[in-house]
Amino acid sequence: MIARIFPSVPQSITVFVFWLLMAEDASPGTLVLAAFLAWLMPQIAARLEREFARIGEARILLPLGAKLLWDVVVANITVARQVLGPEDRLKPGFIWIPLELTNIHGISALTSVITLTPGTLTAELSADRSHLLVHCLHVEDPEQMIREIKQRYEAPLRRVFP
Amino acid sequence: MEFALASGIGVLVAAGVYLLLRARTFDVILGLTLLSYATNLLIFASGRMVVGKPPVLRALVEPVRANYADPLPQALVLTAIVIAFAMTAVVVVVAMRNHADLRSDHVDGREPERKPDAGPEDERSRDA
Amino acid sequence: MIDLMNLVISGAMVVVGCAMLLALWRLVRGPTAPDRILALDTLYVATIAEVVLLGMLDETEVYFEIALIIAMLGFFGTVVLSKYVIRRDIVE
Amino acid sequence: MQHLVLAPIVLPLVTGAILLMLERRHDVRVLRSGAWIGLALLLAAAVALVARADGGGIEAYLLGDWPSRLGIALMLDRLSALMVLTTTLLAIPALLYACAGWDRRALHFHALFQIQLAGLNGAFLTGDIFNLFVFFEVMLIASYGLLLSGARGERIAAGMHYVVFNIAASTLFLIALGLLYGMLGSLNMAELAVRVAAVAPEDVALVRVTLGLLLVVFCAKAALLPMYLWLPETYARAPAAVAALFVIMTKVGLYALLRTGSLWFGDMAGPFEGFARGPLLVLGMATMLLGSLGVVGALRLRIAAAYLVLMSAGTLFVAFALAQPGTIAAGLYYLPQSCFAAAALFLVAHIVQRQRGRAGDRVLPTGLALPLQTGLLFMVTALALVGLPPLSGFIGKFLMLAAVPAGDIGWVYFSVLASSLLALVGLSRSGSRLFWRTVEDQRDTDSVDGQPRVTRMEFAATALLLALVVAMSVFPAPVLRYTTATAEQLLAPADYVREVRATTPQVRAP
Amino acid sequence: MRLAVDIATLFLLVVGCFFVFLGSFALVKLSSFFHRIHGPTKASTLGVGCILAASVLHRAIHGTGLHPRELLITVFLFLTAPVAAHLMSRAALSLMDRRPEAPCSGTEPEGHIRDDADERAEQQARERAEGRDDG
Amino acid sequence: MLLLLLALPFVAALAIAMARGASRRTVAWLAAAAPVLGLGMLGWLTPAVMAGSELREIVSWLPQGGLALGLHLDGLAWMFAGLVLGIGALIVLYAHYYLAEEDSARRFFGCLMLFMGAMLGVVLAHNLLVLVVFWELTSISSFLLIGFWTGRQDARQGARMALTITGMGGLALLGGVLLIGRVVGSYELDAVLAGGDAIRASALYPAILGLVLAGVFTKSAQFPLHFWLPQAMAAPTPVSAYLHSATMVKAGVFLLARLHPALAGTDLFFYVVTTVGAVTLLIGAWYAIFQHDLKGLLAYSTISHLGLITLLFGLSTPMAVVAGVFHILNHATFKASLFMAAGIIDHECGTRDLRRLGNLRKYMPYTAALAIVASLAMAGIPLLNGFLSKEMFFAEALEAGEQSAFRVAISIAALLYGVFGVAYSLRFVHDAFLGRGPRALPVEPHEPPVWMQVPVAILVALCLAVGILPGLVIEPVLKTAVAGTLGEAAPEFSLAVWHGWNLPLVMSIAGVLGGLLFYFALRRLFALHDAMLRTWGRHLYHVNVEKLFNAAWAFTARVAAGGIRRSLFWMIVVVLVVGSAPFIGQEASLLGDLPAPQPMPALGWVLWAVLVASTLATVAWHGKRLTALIVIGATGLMVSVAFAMLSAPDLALTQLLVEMVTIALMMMALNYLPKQSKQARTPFRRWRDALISIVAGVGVAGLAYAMLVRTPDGAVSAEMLARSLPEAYGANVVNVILVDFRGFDTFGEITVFAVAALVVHAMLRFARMRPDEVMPGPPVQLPIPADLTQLLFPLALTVSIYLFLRGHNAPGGGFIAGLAIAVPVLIKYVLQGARAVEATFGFDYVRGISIGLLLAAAGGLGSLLFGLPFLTSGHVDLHLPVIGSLPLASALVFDTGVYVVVFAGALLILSTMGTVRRRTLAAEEAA
Repeated sequence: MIARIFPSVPQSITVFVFWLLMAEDASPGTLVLAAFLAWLMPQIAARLEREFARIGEARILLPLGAKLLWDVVVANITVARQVLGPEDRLKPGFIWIPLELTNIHGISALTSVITLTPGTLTAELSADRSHLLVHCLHVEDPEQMIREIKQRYEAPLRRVFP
Repeated sequence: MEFALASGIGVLVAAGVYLLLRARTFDVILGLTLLSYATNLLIFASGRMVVGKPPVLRALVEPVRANYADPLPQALVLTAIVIAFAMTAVVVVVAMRNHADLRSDHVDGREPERKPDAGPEDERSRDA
Repeated sequence: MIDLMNLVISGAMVVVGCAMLLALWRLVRGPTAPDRILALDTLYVATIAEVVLLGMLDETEVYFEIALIIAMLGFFGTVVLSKYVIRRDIVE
Repeated sequence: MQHLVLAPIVLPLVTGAILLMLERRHDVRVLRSGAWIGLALLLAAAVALVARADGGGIEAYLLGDWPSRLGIALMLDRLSALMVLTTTLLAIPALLYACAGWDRRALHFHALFQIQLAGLNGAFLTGDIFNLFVFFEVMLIASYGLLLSGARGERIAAGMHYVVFNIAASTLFLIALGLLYGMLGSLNMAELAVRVAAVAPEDVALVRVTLGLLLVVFCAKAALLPMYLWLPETYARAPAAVAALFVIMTKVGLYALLRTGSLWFGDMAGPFEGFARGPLLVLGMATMLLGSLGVVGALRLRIAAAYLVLMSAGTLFVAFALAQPGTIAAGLYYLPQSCFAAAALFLVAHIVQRQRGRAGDRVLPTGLALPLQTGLLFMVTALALVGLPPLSGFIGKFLMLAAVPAGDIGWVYFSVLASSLLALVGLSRSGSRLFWRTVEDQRDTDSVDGQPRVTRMEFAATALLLALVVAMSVFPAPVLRYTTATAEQLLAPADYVREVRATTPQVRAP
Repeated sequence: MRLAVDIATLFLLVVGCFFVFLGSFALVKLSSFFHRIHGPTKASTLGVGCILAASVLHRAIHGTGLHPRELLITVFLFLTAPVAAHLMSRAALSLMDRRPEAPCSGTEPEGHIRDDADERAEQQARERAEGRDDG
Repeated sequence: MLLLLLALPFVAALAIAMARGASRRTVAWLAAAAPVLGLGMLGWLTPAVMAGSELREIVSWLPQGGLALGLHLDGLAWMFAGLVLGIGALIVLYAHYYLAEEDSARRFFGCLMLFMGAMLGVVLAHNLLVLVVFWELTSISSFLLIGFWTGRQDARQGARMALTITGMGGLALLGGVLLIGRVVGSYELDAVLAGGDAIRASALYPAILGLVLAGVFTKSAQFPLHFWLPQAMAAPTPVSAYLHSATMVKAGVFLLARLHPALAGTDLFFYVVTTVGAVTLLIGAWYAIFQHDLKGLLAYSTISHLGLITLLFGLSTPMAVVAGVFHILNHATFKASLFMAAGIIDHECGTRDLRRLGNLRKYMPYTAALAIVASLAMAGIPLLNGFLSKEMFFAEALEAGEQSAFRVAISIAALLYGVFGVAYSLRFVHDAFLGRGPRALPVEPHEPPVWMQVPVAILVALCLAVGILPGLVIEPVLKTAVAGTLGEAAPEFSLAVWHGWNLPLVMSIAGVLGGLLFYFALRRLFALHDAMLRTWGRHLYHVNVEKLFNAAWAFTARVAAGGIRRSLFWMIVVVLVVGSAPFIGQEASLLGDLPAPQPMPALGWVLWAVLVASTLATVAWHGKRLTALIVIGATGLMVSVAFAMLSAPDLALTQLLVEMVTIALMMMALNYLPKQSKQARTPFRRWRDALISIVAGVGVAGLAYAMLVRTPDGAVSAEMLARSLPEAYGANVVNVILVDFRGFDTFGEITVFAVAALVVHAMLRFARMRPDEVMPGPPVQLPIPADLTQLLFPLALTVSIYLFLRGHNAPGGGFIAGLAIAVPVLIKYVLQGARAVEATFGFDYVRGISIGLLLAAAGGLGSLLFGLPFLTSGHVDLHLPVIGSLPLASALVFDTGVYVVVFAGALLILSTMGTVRRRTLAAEEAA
């Protein structure tokens, strides 16, 4: 029943918050409208989605986000150095990373995270969704890199998207 | 600033006209697109150039021309943009069909090497 | 302070403008289609920055929607163009 | 009934929208009856409008209850009412003809048809120059639809030409409008008339360019030499019913020319009085001659019909460019009848095309003799178009020639008479080849197998058009009285301006 | 307080511009597509994020109050930028002569990316011409 | 009465046309009824006419234009009407027997009645315009009659030639009549005839004369436009007899007689008409002699006689006019009978070639006798009617003009005419009825049915009666006719066979003798004739007409060739001309006094640079289409940002959205177009185009600059700003303009948008097309971006609703919101595939468009309920318990309509385009 009215609770919450943020107003009218939209939008979306994301351990998200933010800053400094430095010192290359994540939401989250972090960029997901192709701007040791990604990001993500 | 806008419009017009006179449908479409940018800017320019005074009324700012940009040309441009889009959609589809039906993406539906039509001798018998 | 702030904002606009010109250079130079798509994407991002700066300078909020839409469309454009390069048929 | 002015625009639009909805039911009868109800109401409205306009007053209908300088005003005067009625009368046979089968082969036909009518009527009724542009576009885009829906092959190529050319012209229209607003600061045509007259001397040249560009657009839509190249192929390739309706489209450009000319270049226009009349006159005559030459050279009847449209446009250019009360009245008399006759010719051509089978409407000798009724229809049409007596084409041309000012007699007489002669030569040739059995034996080109039969409804549609022509020939006096009054109204733009300015909103502050 | 916020704003602005510029600079400076793409996807995104943050701060002090909705754009950008980069690299991959083979580990050299509009069409034209010769 | 008379033939024509399935006899009776009844009516009116009173009937037609169906019956009209009806009746009788079984009697008699009516109209017309009307009707109906045997090429050609030449004359006549009307101020014959002096004094007189004479000469087959008449002999013989001897060709000289008081009396008239008449007279006669075709001979002799009549009218003395009118009558009688005789010969012998005929008196003695008498009348032998008028002609010729040289020339012409006339009459008589022969006839000649001879006999009897007893038979008629022609200037005269020995009689005798000699010298003269000009008029006509058709075709084809590009080229050229013309001579006014331009912010330069560079790059790369598309995206972006910078946020938003949707659309199209443009190797064209486009660019830039530096004054928008908030309750003035001030524009605009979507749908719904290049493999999966949209899609929808609701007070509004909702849905299409989206989305776009339009219309029409005009906005503040105040403007309904139309339209376009391939594949599988 709840699922019928709110096909995806996270989505409803997102829309609700999103609307309040956009409208910059918390008057009763806005709240009612926001609630209405929070009901309506997932309804529309539900017609187009086969399955909605289910979130496992949501509380991990916060530390993960903080870690990610830091990584992003670091990544940018790294990239700045690499860009400004001489290009021939780089050792670029592609790496296939085997995945343990099976949830597509998790995979996409991982993809984004990899792209946002230093010197790596996901280029392709293999057809069976078991490997990610990652381009690295500078890679000394591929194995090390794979390990680091799996441990640093994939593991927590597997808990979020079981 | 006036010069920049005017010259920008001029460049768009020149490029648009040049592409409009090409023989391929796609080039013509590009030309029309550029021309529509130019016209939009030109109509917009008829309200003169005002930086930083969008015609969205704000409290305490008196609604007179000195405080806001001219809203009317903006409304006209909006209409023009929409109409130009509609026209582009149609012309794009016509170009597709043109190519599909006549196997040529020449604007006239056929390559110019061929004569436009059979000569009058073929069509007319000796009966004057 | 306001003057300094405005000066910095103006300066920032110049810098971001240079970024746009650089992106333009790549856009025109190519050489490959993905390069151009990337350049266009970058141009969009830089434009968002430019618009936001403009909003700061003019102290108005009307540019928010523009920035939002540019962000949305920058992504959309990239999706469509990349899909075209990959498949030719953007809706399959 | 102050809202009556609105009816010719909103009525077909709403009908079109409803028809679009009804398409789901996949029942062509429902669609047709809907279309006919809409058209009947439109006809009633058009007749009522003419009756009202004939009262002599000029009416401004303030949309949104805004004063005309702020909002958009619909204007009802004799000219607009006449044009609306002409459109409606033309639409009836066109729809009748289409209902014989084409409407089932062209997707969205009925909706597009109604919207085309709305666009045409809107262009005739609006008193705002930008709104005129919008309705031009409504009309054009619907015409693209009518031309291209269900189209294949060559028709698409012709459509390409038409579409691209018109988009280019519309672009020019917009450029001119931008400059116009930038220079004069208003969009209301009456308001502009006042402002045009008061242009500062140093701006005159610039405003001349602006208005000149505007006129170029109108001339391009009305197919004035040398911008007529889009017309023959388009009209010759369009589906017959659509081509019949298209005949009014060139007249929209002429209408706009007449309207703006009377308001902006009339006797209150100061530095712009008589602007561009000379070139228009010369080009009009050239168009006329070239059109008639096209009729002579045409290899197909429909091409000939298209060139005849061109020729009548040229005639109207001349009539309007002379700007005498008599010539304008004559032109306005000539306009509807030439529409009806040209439309009839397109329909006849289509009938011929099917009755002659593989030879189509090409002017080839064949071993087929066409039925007498087709021949009669053709003959009456041709007479009306060429301007031979006793039909209305003759009356129109005669009235125009009689009113030509003394200084212009030579060339105008020559061009009108010579073009009529050329058209006569061309049509007599096509007619004798098409309708008479010209070779004794049947050829393989004469097979009529596989051609849809010409139905009674199609004949009726054509006959209806011709009945209109004949009616205009037999009772020209009331029509001419009306058009003469129209011409007088047009030549007194001050009244128009005064009327527009005097109309105040109902509840808002003026 | 105002001063602190202003300084923060200025700092964010400077950093933001720097990164935005850096992203574009990378685009120009680096030699191949897969090198260039690293610049804009990371640096430009962060740069715009900084500028937006600066804008929020600036408004909070000098404008009409706190408008956190501008951060929505940042969020939006951070969500879309990596996916856009992913798509672009896929596009580039699909044009590569020697694509990385099926999943395996280890590095692979980068191949040459064809110019889509140009080379593929030419190649096809060539193929068509040859086909016609055969027929 | 006159109206009834005029209506008779038309009624008959109508009756015949309606009488489907009637027997030939019925049709003939119907056709005969008209002239017979008409003659009866005419007879009834005769006493009045003879008494000199003039009947007149006027039916109002177009009073403002001076066009009234005015009819009158004076002497001249009476005579001609009698001619038309009388001979008409005989012709009907004759034709009934003449027509073959397979000929459609209905068609023939229908056209004949039409012609008869037209001819009656010409003679009865009192209004010159009405005369022109019927004049052209005779041309048209004669076209139908000449071309009666449609299968014969010569018939068709002859018909067309006749129509062309006489139609030309008719148009010229129209011009002339209009000019007369201009001078006199009326088209009524009274006024025109009374205004003769004014006409002759007018500066337009030469033009009037030229135009009217052009009409006269073409109709009456005068040199050099005579050649159509022999060609028209391809008509059935009754037609030739009726039209080309008795009536239609006489219309020309009738008009000459009619307008004689108004036009004649000047040297110009005299010399032109007499010269043309004389030349025609001789040439016609000369050619007549050498014709081998019986009807050809008669045709040329007719030309000659018409020349004679013209000459007589040219001489302009009262007696010459009398002679002219008299000869009209005479010629009609004998020539009609001769034609009918020729028809009988043709009918019974199967040929009309004089070289094969001969000695027919043996086979058809009665016909021979009649024909011989008639031809003697033609030759002007005494005791026959031809003699009388010929005598009169000789007498007038001897006194012609003031200059003796001219008089001598005319007299010699007259004498030669006498000689030639006798010669061709002899040739007719001798070669057909006397001498040896006939040779190689397809059938054995015999007498025709007696009813075919009766008309001939009647006419021949008339010839004799007039010739023997002129005073009794014809004088009253002639006097009446002349009185109608000349009015008070009519001379007193009396007709008699014997005038005593005088010069004309000598000339007659000389003529007869000369003719005999001439005829017997004929064999030698054939060579001379051949050496002379061939029938060059016809030849010239053919060459010219053929040339005209080809030239017209070639010209139009050549002008129209080049298609779109030439169209556009010309338009641009016209624009350049129009744009530059006003500045010629006053270049300074373009810029005027320049105020200082505004300073340029740095951002402006960046935008400018990117805009210009990307535009030029688009041009440079236009051959590589994907590249061009990507690059043009940057141009669009810059235009949007320029809008944003120049205080137009709504524009920036719209431009951006539209830009994006356009690019998507073009990408879809590109899939079905070649990926590269073939570059034509036409450097000239490229340079020319480049030059024009640069001129155009500079021109527009100049105009824009000139406009920008002028300070605006009095724009209406100031008032809009002031009234937007208090009266339209919107802070975003642009949106207020869109939905309120100028809501009607928006109404039109969404209609355009909706129709564009419908057009796309209509064009692609059933189109089968394949892309040039199909990527191998199944549809590609893009799971990661697809997954992202799960998060973004509802947010994007929310953004759209936000933009919509905020529109009235902040940038946004129905249109922008509508596109903003289309974009995320399109992303769904791209990433999940059309099948997935359409299968689940369940939204009929076409119906959506319809609903949207109706909503918008309803929003506008709502105000009508309150008696206010369309689109008048209303505004209420709803106070709800919990929610608080809810401002509702009726413009919101309208804007909702916009929203729905735009959303549905955009998606209809995109989904139709995106799914072409799928539909094609499905259709191919089904097939």
